[in-house]
Amino acid sequence: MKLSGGLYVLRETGRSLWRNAWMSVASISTVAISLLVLASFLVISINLNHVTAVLQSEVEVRVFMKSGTSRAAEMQLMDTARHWPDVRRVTFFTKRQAARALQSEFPAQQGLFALVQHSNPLFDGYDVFATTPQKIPQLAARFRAQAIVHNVIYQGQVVHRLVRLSKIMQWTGWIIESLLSVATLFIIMNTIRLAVFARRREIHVMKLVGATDWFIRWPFVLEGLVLGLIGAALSLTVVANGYRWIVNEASVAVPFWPMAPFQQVVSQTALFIMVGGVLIGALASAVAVHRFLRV
Amino acid sequence: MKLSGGLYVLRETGRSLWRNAWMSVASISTVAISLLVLASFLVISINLNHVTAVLQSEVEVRVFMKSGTSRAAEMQLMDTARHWPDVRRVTFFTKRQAARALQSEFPAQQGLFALVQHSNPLFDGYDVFATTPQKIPQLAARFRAQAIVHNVIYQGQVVHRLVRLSKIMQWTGWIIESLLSVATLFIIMNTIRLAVFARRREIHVMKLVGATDWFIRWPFVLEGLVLGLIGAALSLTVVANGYRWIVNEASVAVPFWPMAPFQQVVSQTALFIMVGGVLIGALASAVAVHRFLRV
Amino acid sequence: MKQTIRFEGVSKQYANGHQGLVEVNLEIRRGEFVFLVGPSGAGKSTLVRLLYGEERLNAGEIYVDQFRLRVLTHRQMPRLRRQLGIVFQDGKLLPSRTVYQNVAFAMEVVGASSRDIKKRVPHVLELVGLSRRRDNFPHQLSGGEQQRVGIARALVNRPSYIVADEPTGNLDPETGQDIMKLFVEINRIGATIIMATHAKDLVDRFQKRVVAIEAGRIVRDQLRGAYGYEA
Amino acid sequence: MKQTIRFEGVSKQYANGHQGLVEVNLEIRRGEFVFLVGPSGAGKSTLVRLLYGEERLNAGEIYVDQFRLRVLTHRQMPRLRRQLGIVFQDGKLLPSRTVYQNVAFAMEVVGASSRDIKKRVPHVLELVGLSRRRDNFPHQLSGGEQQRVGIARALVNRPSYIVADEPTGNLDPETGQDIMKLFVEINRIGATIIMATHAKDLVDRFQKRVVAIEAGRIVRDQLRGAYGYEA
Ligand SMILES: Nc1ncnc2c1ncn2[C@@H]1O[C@H](COP(=O)(O)OP(=O)(O)OP(=O)(O)O)[C@@H](O)[C@H]1O
Ligand SMILES: Nc1ncnc2c1ncn2[C@@H]1O[C@H](COP(=O)(O)OP(=O)(O)OP(=O)(O)O)[C@@H](O)[C@H]1O
Ligand SMILES: [Mg+2]
Ligand SMILES: [Mg+2]
Repeated sequence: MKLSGGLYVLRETGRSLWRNAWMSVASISTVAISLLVLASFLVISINLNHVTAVLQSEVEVRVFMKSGTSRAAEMQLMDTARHWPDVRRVTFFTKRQAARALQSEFPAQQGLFALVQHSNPLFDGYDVFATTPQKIPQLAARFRAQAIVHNVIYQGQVVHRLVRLSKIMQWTGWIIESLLSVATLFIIMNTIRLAVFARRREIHVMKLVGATDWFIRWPFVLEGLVLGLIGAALSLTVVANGYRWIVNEASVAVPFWPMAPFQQVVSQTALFIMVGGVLIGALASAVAVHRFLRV
Repeated sequence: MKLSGGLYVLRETGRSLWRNAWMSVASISTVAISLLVLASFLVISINLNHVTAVLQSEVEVRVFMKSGTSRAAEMQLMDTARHWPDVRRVTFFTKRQAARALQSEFPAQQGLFALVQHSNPLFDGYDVFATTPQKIPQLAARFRAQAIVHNVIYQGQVVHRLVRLSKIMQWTGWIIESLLSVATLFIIMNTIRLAVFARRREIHVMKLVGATDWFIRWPFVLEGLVLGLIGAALSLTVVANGYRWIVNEASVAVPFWPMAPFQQVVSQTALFIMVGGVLIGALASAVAVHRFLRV
Repeated sequence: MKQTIRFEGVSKQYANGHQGLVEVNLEIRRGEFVFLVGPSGAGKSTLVRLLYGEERLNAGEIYVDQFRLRVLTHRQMPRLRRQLGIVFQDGKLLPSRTVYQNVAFAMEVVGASSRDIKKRVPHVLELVGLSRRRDNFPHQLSGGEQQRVGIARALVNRPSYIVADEPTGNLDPETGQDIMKLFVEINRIGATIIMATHAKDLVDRFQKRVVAIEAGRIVRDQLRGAYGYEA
Repeated sequence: MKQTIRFEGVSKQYANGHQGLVEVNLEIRRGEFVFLVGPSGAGKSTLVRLLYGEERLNAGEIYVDQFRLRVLTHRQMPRLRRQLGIVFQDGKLLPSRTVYQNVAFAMEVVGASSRDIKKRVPHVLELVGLSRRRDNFPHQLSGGEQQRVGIARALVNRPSYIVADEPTGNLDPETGQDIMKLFVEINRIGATIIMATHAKDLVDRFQKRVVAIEAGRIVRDQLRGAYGYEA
């Protein structure tokens, strides 16, 4: 296509968007709204993943040392364990710390309190955090095999549930996201098809005066692309500002809730939505025009 | 409108759907898809509410009796408390049961075990479940005021968080649902507007040969209604079958997860989606036609 | 009720500033047959479109029976249009309906009974020579056949006025004459007929009242006239 | 390359079974001027539509220069159509473009430079008498003006064939004659012209080759003929 051809396409696209302004607005708003829904759930889905990741990282394995083990031996094991593949973090606690923790969990148990104060029946130990909850059973076994370890406990049931739950949540997220993507695709396709349908006679006449298929198609494709682009940009603006607001509000209202960082969320969403919007718009136009070119 | 008028409208509607079959399919599928998205999130939102309700009902207040209180006095208070307004359930435990529970929570603590076996420092008491977590602080205070009560504990932080979280989840659910409703409304409106736009010349001609506004409008309104109805029925079929499948799968895969019952979910969703689809379809048509009646 | 059409100082300026009609005065009485002639772009269709309210006038007043077009409300418009049988210059057939349905539609609009419709439509199609095309769609018709569907639609409700804008442009001379004879017959039994046309031979032959328009003004109004002055 | 149009035993049956053309044989040589006449529904437009490939033929073969229409691929179609300047019976203007843009579009389609377009379009609009309407949209034009836009569009690329289907149906006799003279002039400088028409006066006056069609068959083919036998 020559330069003049390119200019023609650009000019035609602009004119056409303007001429069919009313239709352009209807199409763009539909594209924007469906992409907005898609983007919102992408944000939610990223956050779900983020939360499950954070939750998972909170599950701990408690390793208790045999009483009488020297502090040096305890420290040495800890230093070694730190470098085991599935270990994310190890924190040491003394039996006094363990006692205090127990007390604060049962503040009312005066008898227990006295007992623990008097002769502490608890042990020194580590809190070990695994990289992923799946690794916890192995990790527990590995600690149990150490000579100085008295006992290893972890909430097997909880871990099990958590792993399953987070998998379900991730899967649900992806499934919803995929279904939404398909839905968005359909809606945008249909919208552009209806818009092109309203102009079928125009296409027919173009063919009859000798226009080639691509000569007719290019402006439509570019128009679809622009519709997609504007729609995507609009929806992104809303989502980005909305998410910024939510992150700010959440940091005050539910400070303990881990929100996925703004930058990461918006950049991932932007990439997906912009590329998606533009591609769908252009493709949908091309497909829609196709029907009416057979003259 | 006379009977013949009604027949005319019905016949016209049928013919028009058939004549513009291609456009009808595009419109119906768009309506169906957007209602499908809406319905899916309604189902999710109903389930969120269900889960938070269940979670909330699991929060308990532990009431410990003064040691030496007679079993009869303990029982009497329990019977009274059962009828307090915010109490959902009260279960009694002896100090032996409390000790066993403690043991099972810290299975590794041999010293603790021995101690508790030997001279139980714990108390008899109740587990009290409130109707809503918000009532827990009041409830705790009321128990605390009783003469025979030694101490009342509840996980204040947890309750606080849970109340907040469940509120946030519910609100998020409703906000998403409302936004989705608006989005669906827009998409359906736009779709029907585009479909009507493609037939603007037809409307124009009808006016010129002397048709009244309502004569033109009725078939369009009925057509929009039928589009909405078919779209809603399609989306409901998918959602109902999908949810049945999910409920069945979930009962195996994650039996501990409380799913909202199929009947309730589907009937609520059906009501919302059918009424919404039909109303939106009819209204959107009426509005879309309006633009082209000013001749 | 006066059965007349009266233009009093009617001017029409289009949105782009073009002056479609300038100070037109014209009275057409019940039962008249009027040819509207003039060069392309003179304003014949403008006059016709004002009459049935597709365009609104800027100055003056048009009276059609009891209707005053300047003050006609949106709700009254259908009632006016049902007095008029209009043949549009560009046909304006409904593309998704068959010949039969296009004509029947005009009767459904006025609430005719389906018995009447079933009797009247075939009769009118017969009159314009389209009986064999009744189940075709407009795009399956020749130009002249489409034009005749438009004529049939205008006649079907037996309106008191027939307003035909270039109804024979796509017809061969013989068919054109048949249509003319049909109009003359309908005129004879009472309808008022206004026909914008370029068909010099028809105008010259039938010797009716001729109103000539040029550049939006009436330049001639002649009973038993011909297409041009020379005739 | 032979500059001819040749119909060899061409038949066309429409999807609904109607026989549009029956066994038509016709040869039109370079530089000829042919009137296509016949009653409404005879098959004139069918013949024209087969020529530019809007309808496909069922039997026989049509040759246009080097093109054989029966075997013409979808890709070759635009190249055929660019050889032909077509005036459609129903105008087929693009409603969302101005007069100027409608005509310019036909040049853009063939990849003309914008300098050529800027020079040629106003010239052609001048020829058909529409210079003052160049920025109007089709719906802002009178019937005759729309028809002339269609004519301008057909002429603008100086095609070797002009195929005009009823180009003067909405024109007053005088403007119609001006258009005829334009065609004659274009024919004189080399273009082949095929014009389907009902304009008896034009056919009779200009004394060109007349091909008469009736019910899909060629019933007369006469050099220097008249509209009817009687003439
Ligand atoms: N909507 C419009 N906006 C602007 N100008 C218009 C509009 N409609 C018509 N015109 C102009 O008004 C003039 C009269 O148009 P009209 O259609 O009445 O002519 P006419 O006498 O019917 O011509 P014809 O015989 O060609 O149909 C023309 O010059 C036309 O360009
Ligand atoms: N798409 C179609 N399907 C079925 N029949 C058709 C179709 N197009 C045209 N016809 C029929 O074929 C016959 C010839 O039509 P055509 O348009 O060629 O006539 P014409 O000679 O151009 O007439 P006119 O002078 O009225 O324009 C007509 O009777 C018409 O009804
Ligand atoms: Mg006119
Ligand atoms: Mg024809």
